[in-house]
Amino acid sequence: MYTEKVMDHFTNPRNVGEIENADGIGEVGNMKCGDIMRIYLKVNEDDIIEDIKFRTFGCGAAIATSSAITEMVKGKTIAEAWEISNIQVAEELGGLPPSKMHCSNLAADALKNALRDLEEKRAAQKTE
Amino acid sequence: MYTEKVMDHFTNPRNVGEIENADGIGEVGNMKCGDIMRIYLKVNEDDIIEDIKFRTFGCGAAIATSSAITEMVKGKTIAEAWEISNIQVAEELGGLPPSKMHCSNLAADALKNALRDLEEKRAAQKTE
Amino acid sequence: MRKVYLDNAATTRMHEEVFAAMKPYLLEHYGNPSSIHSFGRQARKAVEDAREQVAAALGAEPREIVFTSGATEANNLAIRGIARAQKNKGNHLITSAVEHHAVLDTCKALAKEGFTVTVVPVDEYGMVDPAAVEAAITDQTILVSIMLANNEVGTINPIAEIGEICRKHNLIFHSDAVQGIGNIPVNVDNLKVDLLSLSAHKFYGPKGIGALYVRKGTKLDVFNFGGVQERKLRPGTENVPAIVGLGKAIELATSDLEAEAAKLRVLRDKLIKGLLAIEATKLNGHPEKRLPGNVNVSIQYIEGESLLLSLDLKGVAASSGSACTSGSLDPSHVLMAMGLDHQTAHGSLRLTLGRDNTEEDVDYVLEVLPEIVERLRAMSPIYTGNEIKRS
Amino acid sequence: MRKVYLDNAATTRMHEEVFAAMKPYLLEHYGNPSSIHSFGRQARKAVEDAREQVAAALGAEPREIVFTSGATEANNLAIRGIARAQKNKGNHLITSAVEHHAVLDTCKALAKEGFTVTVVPVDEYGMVDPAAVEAAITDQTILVSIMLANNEVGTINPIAEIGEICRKHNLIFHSDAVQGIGNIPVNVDNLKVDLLSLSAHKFYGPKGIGALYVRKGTKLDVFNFGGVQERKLRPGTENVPAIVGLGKAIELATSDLEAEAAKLRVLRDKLIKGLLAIEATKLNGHPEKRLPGNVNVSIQYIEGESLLLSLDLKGVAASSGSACTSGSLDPSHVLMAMGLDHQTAHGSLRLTLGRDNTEEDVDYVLEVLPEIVERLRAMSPIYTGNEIKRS
Ligand SMILES: Cc1ncc(COP(=O)(O)O)c(C=O)c1O
Ligand SMILES: Cc1ncc(COP(=O)(O)O)c(C=O)c1O
Repeated sequence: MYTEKVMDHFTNPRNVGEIENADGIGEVGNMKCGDIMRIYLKVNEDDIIEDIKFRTFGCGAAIATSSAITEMVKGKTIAEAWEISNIQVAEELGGLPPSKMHCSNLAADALKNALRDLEEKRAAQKTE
Repeated sequence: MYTEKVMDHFTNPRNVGEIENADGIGEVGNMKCGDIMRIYLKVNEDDIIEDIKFRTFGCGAAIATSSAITEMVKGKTIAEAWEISNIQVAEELGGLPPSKMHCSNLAADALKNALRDLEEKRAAQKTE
Repeated sequence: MRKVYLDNAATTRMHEEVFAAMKPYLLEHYGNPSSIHSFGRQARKAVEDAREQVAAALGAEPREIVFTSGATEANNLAIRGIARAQKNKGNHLITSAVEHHAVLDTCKALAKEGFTVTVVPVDEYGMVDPAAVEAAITDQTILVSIMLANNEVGTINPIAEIGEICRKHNLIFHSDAVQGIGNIPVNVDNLKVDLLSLSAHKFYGPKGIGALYVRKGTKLDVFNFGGVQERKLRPGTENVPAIVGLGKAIELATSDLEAEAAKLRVLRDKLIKGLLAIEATKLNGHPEKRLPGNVNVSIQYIEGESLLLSLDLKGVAASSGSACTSGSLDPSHVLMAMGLDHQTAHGSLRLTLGRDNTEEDVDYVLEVLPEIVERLRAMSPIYTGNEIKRS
Repeated sequence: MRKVYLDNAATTRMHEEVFAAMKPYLLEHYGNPSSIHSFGRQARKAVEDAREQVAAALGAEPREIVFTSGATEANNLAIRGIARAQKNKGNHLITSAVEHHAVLDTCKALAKEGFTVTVVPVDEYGMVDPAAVEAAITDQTILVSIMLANNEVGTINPIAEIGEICRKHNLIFHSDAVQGIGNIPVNVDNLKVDLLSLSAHKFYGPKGIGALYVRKGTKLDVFNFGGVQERKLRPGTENVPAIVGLGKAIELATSDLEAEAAKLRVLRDKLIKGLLAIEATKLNGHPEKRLPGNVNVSIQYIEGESLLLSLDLKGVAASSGSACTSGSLDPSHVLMAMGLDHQTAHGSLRLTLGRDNTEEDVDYVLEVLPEIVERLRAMSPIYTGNEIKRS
């Protein structure tokens, strides 16, 4: 069903947790479809994502894609992070079962929400 | 499928053949349903069926019922022979498969036709 | 690694004696039962002997048993067959919200053809109320179909009472008894059913074979055409080895039912107790009117599939009503019909015990599960324990 | 007593390797393919591997293969499925007079629902003329269903030509290839079919399992409801061991097809020659365009069932188109469609050779048959030889 990479991320998820005073927090999903992902970002002055953490309620694919995206993003710039798509996350994991391509593969959306949150917070800071 | 008695009559049919100058000949069936039975009777002065023979084109049940009825009838009076029914023939054989109760179990009808033929012939003789 | 199979409601390991009974029909006695030669007659005899075994187990007559390829087909045949055959009498069907999809979706398909379907709700335990069935009856009602025991939560319905109501109103009554056979007594007269479905692989028999009990005098419309097998109700060359296996399996499963059920109940209750000892868990299904081998709990803050995967990594085979395990977007229609909220439904865990299971199996699950729960909860954005730790 | 099985068109003895392939899935790997744990995944893999084997044997893609409980179900699904799915395009179906009842009776049932069915006649050999199919096409035609090879007389139809015609007219084309698999090459592209049915027990595989090839893009209406198995086209727990057996059987049957067919043709031709040496006999079916293992002769003045019983007493398992062997009142619709008179049809004898048969088997039949024929003819009221003797 799942690739070895998916199972690896599921079994040893990277970057689980929360970041206190995160620069950006993004969430997607809802309880109805059974997947909720939350991503926390810490960005340095050079716009590089220094730290990223996640918490996910969901199936194996949901947990693995969350974990995988944190690895993909860490050390990248904000601009680079904006480019990451859900499909790329699935590819990174060697593919996902067809039924998992939609609901359970929302990590990039969660990331985008976190990036948006980050930018909003920055904008708010500037206008302060 | 068939009882042992049916198979016995099928394998060793009694009274196969024809009677030359038979007192009565009866036939039933037609090629469409695949069963044709012909019965030949020889009757003595005391109205006792001295000899009876058959020829049958048909399935196992058709052959076995033909054979069985010749045994049942031999030595009986004409009046007794008139009483024999197809159901009795089937019972004599320990039963027949349900699908064989109709078409293939016409021996009593063939016998009746032979008895009718006998009576007609006698009537014709009397008026001669 | 230790392997603990706790998914006996999904399918069971075939009994060795069932295999032994089937083997000659797989290898030597390969005739087609429709053939009149010795090979065919031998096969025919095997089929009819199995029919007697099934009939005996259900308290039915052999000619009331129709072999099908499984319960899905049996349910389709029963419901569509009656609906079509009785459509001049009325166009109303009654079923329940917790039926298997083979029943529910057949009813839905008939609804598209112009039948009216009342889906009777269930209580918080997943049980159908006979009074609700009776209340749903109209002068158009032709068929009631209510399952004997639910495959997800194990709740046993008051089938005999519903059967009594159907008789009073002169209605045909079908029951999907798939989960009951071998676990609780199933007698067609006691249950007052006119049609009853079963599937061999749910009681240590082979896959791909089932049966529909059809009370004599009950007319079904057919919708599969071909040979004259099974009185034309189910055409196609008979699956002789599987039919033989079904016959043997139902004989075995019903012969020592009480003893086996008693054994399972002890394991079940220990397992339930152990699981409910974990924080924020709840039992799904009826606490007493429940299949002897069924355990179904919801573990809050965790999604079912990730729980199953984690258990699988520990060698434990389990099931869940989580949407992610069904290919649909919503969690189990059974759990939702019982009024569970989405989170609780997504976090359901079904462990179904069978004849192979031992107390060690139960102990093992209770040993590995708490760690898994803790790990997954630690990852969960909705687990309040996380926030407590954070603050 | 010597046993000679010559009813391979009815069913075949399962290949030992097929049994060996199935056994682990009957005993150890008993998971339900829908389960996500290791037991389930193992079963799922077995099902998908078998799907690849079937696809490879037919020159198809795995996703074009739908497992069913046999060819009867496959034929029903194909014909009803297309008729219903295409009913907005037209209401006319074309089939032939010599199809299996699973095709013919399904078409008849659809005729009752408002479809129009043209039953194309056959020639004296039981062969369908592609021109007759083309002539039957109207602007309402949606489906053509013509069998690849006939189960009674072994005649092989010009399926590729008919397929070409269907493509020209943009019609969906189904072929019942049950008797072809393992006996003649079956490639869905060469045959230009959109749907094709098969049944494993006809080629040394298990009973109760078959498949429908569905060319991608071909939409079928379903009429069985339940789980999501086989993309909802065929719901119900997969019969994993049988599916594995089907996969193995089709692989074996197609791997050495040419060599086996050549061997069978030699036996067949010897048997035909020997039978025709008996007075007042005739070959039924095409002399050349004929399945390698099929022998069908009519023996005048004798009824088929009594012939079969007599052969059976000598250990020979055979078949007949006699009415008395079919449960109907008329002899085989195939023989009648070929224009045989009733007597000739009632006296048909089908001997179908398979992989186990040897030249000794053929010699044995040719040794015992003449006596049987003589004995039965001596009993026959229509045999002229009797009269000759009498006079
Ligand atoms: C040509 C043909 N089609 C269909 C079938 C039906 O196959 P099954 O009985 O396995 O469903 C058969 C065999 O009985 C057959 O010979
Ligand atoms: C209650 C119930 N009904 C019907 C079925 C269908 O049985 P099968 O898949 O063997 O056709 C099942 C099992 O899947 C079941 O649990």
